[in-house]
Amino acid sequence: MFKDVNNKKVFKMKNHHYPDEDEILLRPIYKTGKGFYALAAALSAIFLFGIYRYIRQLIFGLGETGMNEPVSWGFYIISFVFFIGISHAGTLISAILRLSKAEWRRPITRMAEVITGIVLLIGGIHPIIDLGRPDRILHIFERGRLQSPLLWDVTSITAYFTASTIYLYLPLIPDIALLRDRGNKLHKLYKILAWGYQGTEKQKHILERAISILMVMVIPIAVSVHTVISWIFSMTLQPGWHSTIFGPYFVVGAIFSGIAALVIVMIAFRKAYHFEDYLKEIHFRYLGTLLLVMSLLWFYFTFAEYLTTFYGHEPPEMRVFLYKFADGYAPYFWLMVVCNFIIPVVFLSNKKLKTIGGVLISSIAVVIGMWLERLIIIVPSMANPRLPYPTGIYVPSLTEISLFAAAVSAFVLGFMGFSKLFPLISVWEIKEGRKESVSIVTERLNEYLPSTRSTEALKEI
Amino acid sequence: MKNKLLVFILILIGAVAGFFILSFHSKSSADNYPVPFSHYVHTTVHKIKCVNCHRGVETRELAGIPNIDYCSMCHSTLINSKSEREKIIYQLVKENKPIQWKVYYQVPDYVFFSHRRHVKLGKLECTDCHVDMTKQDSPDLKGFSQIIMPLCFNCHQRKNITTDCGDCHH
Amino acid sequence: MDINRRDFVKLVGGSLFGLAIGSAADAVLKLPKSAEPVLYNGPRIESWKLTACTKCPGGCSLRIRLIDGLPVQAFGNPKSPINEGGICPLGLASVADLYHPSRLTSPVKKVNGEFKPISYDEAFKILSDNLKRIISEKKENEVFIVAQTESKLRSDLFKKFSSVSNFKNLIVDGFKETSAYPFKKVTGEVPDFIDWDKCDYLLNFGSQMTEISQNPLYFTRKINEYRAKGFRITAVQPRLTPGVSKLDDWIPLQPDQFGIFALGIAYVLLKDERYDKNFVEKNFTGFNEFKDYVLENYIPEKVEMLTGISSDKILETGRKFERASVPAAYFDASVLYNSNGTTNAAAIIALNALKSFKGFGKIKDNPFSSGVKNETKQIEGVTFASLNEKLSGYNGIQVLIIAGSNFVFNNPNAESLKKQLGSVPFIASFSSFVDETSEFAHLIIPDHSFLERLDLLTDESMGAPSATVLQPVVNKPFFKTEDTGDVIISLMKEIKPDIKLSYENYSDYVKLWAKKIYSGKEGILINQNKPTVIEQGLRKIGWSTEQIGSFDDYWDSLMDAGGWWNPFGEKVSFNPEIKFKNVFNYKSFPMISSSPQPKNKLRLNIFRRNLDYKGNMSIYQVLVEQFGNNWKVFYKLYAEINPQTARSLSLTDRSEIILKTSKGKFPVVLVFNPTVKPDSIDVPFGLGHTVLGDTSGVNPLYFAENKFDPETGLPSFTETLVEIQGAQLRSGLLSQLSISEKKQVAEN
Amino acid sequence: MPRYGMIIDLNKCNQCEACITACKLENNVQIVSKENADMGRAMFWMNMLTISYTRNYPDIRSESLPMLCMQCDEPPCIKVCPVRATYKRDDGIVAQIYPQCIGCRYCMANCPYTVKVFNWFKDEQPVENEKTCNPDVSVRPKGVVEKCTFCIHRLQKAKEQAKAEHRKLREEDYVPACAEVCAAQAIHFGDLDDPNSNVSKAMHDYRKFTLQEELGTKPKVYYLSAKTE
Repeated sequence: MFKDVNNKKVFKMKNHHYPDEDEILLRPIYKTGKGFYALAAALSAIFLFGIYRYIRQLIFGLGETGMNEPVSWGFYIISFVFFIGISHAGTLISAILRLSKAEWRRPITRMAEVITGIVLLIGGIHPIIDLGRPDRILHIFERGRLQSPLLWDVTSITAYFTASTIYLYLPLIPDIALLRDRGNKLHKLYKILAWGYQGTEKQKHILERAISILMVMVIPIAVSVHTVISWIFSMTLQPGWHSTIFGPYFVVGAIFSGIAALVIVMIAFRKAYHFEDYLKEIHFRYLGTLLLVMSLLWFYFTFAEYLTTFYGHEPPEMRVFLYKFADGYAPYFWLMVVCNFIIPVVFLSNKKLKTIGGVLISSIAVVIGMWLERLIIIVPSMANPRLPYPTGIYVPSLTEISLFAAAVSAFVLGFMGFSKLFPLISVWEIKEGRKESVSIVTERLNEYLPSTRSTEALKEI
Repeated sequence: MKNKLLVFILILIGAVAGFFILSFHSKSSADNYPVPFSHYVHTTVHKIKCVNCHRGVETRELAGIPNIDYCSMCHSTLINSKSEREKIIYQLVKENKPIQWKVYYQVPDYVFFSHRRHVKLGKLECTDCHVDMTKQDSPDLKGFSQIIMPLCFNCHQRKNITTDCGDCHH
Repeated sequence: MDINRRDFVKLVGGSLFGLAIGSAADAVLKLPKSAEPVLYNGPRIESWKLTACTKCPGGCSLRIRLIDGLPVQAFGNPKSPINEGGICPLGLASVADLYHPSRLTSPVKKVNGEFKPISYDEAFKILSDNLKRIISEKKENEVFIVAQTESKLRSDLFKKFSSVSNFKNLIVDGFKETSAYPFKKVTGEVPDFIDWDKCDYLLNFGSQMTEISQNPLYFTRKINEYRAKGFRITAVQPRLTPGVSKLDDWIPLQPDQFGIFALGIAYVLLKDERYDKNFVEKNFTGFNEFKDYVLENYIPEKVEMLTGISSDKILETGRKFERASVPAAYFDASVLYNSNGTTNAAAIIALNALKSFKGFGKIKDNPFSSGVKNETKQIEGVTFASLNEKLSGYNGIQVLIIAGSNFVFNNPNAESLKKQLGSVPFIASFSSFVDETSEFAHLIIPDHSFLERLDLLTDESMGAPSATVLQPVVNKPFFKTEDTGDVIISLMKEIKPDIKLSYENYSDYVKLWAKKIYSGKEGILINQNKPTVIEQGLRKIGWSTEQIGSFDDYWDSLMDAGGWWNPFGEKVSFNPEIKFKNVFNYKSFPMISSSPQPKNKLRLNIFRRNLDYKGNMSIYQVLVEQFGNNWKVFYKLYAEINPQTARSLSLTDRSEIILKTSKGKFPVVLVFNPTVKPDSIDVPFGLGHTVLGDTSGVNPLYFAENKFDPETGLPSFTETLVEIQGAQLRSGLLSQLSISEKKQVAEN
Repeated sequence: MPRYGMIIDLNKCNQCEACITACKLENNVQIVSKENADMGRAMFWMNMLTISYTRNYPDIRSESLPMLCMQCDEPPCIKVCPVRATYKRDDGIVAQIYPQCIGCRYCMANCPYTVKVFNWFKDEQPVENEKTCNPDVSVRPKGVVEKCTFCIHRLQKAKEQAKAEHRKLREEDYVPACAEVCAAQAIHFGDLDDPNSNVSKAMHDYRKFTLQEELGTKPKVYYLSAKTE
């Protein structure tokens, strides 16, 4: 009765499953509360408003935005860099954690990978939103010019999207199989997606091998993506952009904001779907430590970047430098420093403050701070051209703000949609962990801990 | 299986029908022409050269379309009093009413195209770009050839003429 | 075969799909969408016509580019000796005159406060009836005519008209006429040009020669040449304008102190006894009194105290002036826009007199100098002062005729002027646009745009008489407008039927002038190359290289050439002879008591931008946009301030502030310009039209104090004190900056 | 193949801004609305850049440079264009192909001279300017980048005219609008490779400089400094 997949009668008997020890992870798929619909409606409204503004922009031109001369890049490019940065949460963190065999990763990886998938899609669309003539987008393929960093970008983001989607999908297969087997109204979908996975040893072996190949592959791709994005800026002659440090600086920033976004998502769903038993405080403590490390690393890079600029004291560079430090963008700059450095360090280096709440506060601060960092990198350099023109002004318009809001709500909506189709925490990995990890870890520890034999040997001597 | 075949046949029939219905429909749009001008009568029957009316062909960028004052040079009297078509132009000439010609062969404004360069200096025939207008008996063109970039490009490449974008676009 | 619902849908869908494909294929194979009706698909035939520009006194020759007979662009005529192919922004934009949407397309009459189009005959009848009535009532003195025209022929016609019909109140509001006023007043004669070939030192008082002057484009080139030769120019003016920026000597001085400075220089000349004694003693009386007066009152230290220019600088400039063999102290109308403009100008003329006007020249046989001179002598000299007086008086003006002048816009007193204009029983205007002044007209007979009419623009500032042909470039006028010249001639005939005129219309009148050139058989058409030195020599001894046929042939070739000039004619040095006596007797030399500037206020220095002395360029959108392009402030009034001053007031660059004068407040965008005088704030003139063209910005002149030159009635542009709202000037700041006040404090 | 270049003599230039107006009218550059101009979207292919020397008042002098596309020999803008909408021609002119441009504005970001402009809105000229449009030049659609092309349409016409008259292109045949209208005759234009051209002759001047030489863009627009000492 339970396991016969082809028996249609079983499906009509909803919610008559065998009780699972991880039932709570699957509950969101079967039960939807009123709050969910309310939130989804609100977010859809924001999203649709964004779409409306974009259609206006298509009709009337980019003049609908607040961009001008010389600030010809604004919110869209900021959002682009920001979202692509967040996308590093997933793949990179989960890949690194997997690679380093950190057992506490098990409830985290899935969410991280989902973030990557959704955010990469949103971020990748932003350059197209930013185009003056999106109808001519195919010119890039027809008459593309490989020297242009923008084209490298298209290539690397596409590669990254492909890799990360597969990387999300592969560990999802056993869970989909589980869902298929439990029976659901979307049975057909699960059947297709599960690819006939039955959990045999052979299948397991192939899956694990594929995952381990991908997780190694995905790391250089992820690093390259953000390096290439930084190159969009550092390949130009703009003061403040033309810097060799930009590649690693952007990658560090991306991981930084990625972790922060991951923490926020984890805490939000922990609260909403009652995952307290799976996402324990220890996870957040570990992630908090990681965040602290990245914060210090970010500060190091920022310090190095601006100190060299200051010492070099080139007039065009100094104009931008002063604009950030003391002039128009000083409030944003110092807010960024507070958000990205002071708050995380205060909250995460103190044991008392390093609670879930503390980690959440610092994560939110970091996400805001990293957005500000993108703003501070892009706008002041554009506003202060090399030649002594008057400083440009940039005030985002409603279109840009609503499209940013639409992007954020698309992200949340995407996540919510995902949570209604697939478990947000990898069920099979948890099960596997429960089953095997204690023994694996013991074994592993035994492997590298010095054996007691040595003391015995000493005695013998 | 049967249904699929039927659908396929219906698609075919629909396509053919659509083509003809619309082509007949657009043919009737020729009636909306201000003047049922016949290139055939002018060029083949009366042996008027292209350049006689399109006077800019060898000297200017635009070939130019003559208007009523130019038509009046011949049509101020009825040449063939039986022709219904001629009466229309005769009437227009009498009223001195400018003709709203429709322009088929146009290049966009971002293209620099000069007739003199192509016809006089490049020694091209009119028919190389335009269809053989001497056989067109009505304003509705048979076998209209669109002026698109590949048309220019192929010829330029074949004849080893500049294909630099900035030489034609601005 | 049974067909269920699903199949039916499939079938219908399939056939529709087929239809769509079929029609799409049809669309591809058929005629393009771009086959659109074109009424007149012009062959885009390009042609060029020569005409002249009337936008400033220069009278540059233009080449108008016509596409299918319609003017599209304007370029300079490279053959013209005036502009040699150059053209200014105003000239470039002026083609738009013809197509301007707010241009008047027919004569209009004011009915219930709104303009209603009427026929020309009706309009002419209203105008002539009004004038006839005035004449019959013997109220000729209550008719005022204000004519602004850059054409000497036209202004002479106006003079003729006013003398014929006894309307003696004629104000010719032209740059050249205004510039000449002090000379006429003081010496009775006006020099024609600066003798660039001889002159070796030019002390330029306030004239922005390359920007706003009699012939800006010619002067631009000439000054470049002059500087290249190594001769010196000292510019005395409040702003470091682009033309001045390259000169090695600039004396920043407000225009109201020009006279004091000029007499300070005169002091140096008199003290060093390096003036032309023979000339001075032979030609006039009262020199000794003058000498005593100057030597007593204008000691450099005292001048320094009054003007803030260090005595060393005064001495240095004075020495330069006296050592130069042919110096000239130059000024033009710009100087007169001041409450003591005429007296300042008189002082500058006196300075020239000390060196016997060596730097100036006169053309001996200028065919354009005679004209209607004798008839009009009696009416010359009527200035805005009389109009102001009359308008504010009780028995006001009966009829006001305005031709082209927009004096309301150029007037700080606009509010009351508007009220007074409202009470004038009949105002007729010949303006092409409804501007701030013709807004009050009861009748407007719009003039042709300059591309539709015929005229000769004469100029002497090159040192050679020249006439540039202004001729219609379009076949016929676009609208029901009427050449003002024709209207005036018809008016003359109408109100004085017994008068004998040798011309029927304006083109006959222009031909009359052209006949003078023809009969003189001198000079060349500008179509030809510049005369060589040999040719010039040959001409001087009586050889002629040109064959001139009948007058009609000559006229045709003049039209083709675009102008005429006579570089062979004899130039004489300017010598006003006995009329000289007024120079030093002039009683109201600039008063020594120049009041110090209050410490807490800045001086509002309203300046005219490039080539726009009328402030009418806001007709052209392209120029309005360009107005603040230098500072990237668009469609708004900007105010330039010295960064030092601004920082002391804690103001930031490009912030919007409010300026407060005694008349009210107006918003400006502050821009930092280190070349601005630290105690002043410079505001451009030209924006803020309320009815003409683009209406953005503010006219700062409306907020200027009501200060007028008592002689000419011209408003002061630089004598308003201004506060920046919300910003307190730190006391003692300006005394740090202004030497004059420092000195005063020391003396106290 | 010629290599076109320009020299602007700042000692002669008196900033009458006729070149700016001429450029604007010759190339049908859009006149944007007040609101857009206020936002800094005014479009100028030619511009004025004011530089003040920091000396004390009143010895201070200022200099305004007419700024146009420098037509670099090593243009930074073409390196970053993803679609070859901007490229350097054989005759040295950096052309911009409007129908090809996708409007990413990367070239604007990489132009160290800030001389490229973008069509933020579709073209809406005032009536009088519509009537005086130059028929030789296209009106750019919204969403593309545009810039000075040394009036390349004049070159196209001049070349054709020369060919029709069976002669070589003369120097005076092809002059951009800004150089043509300059009343001070401060702008020289011509073939830099031809030693007899006006431009080459004017090049032998110790006052010659280019903007931002240190960037290695090798501009073909040179200036002659106004500072004579």
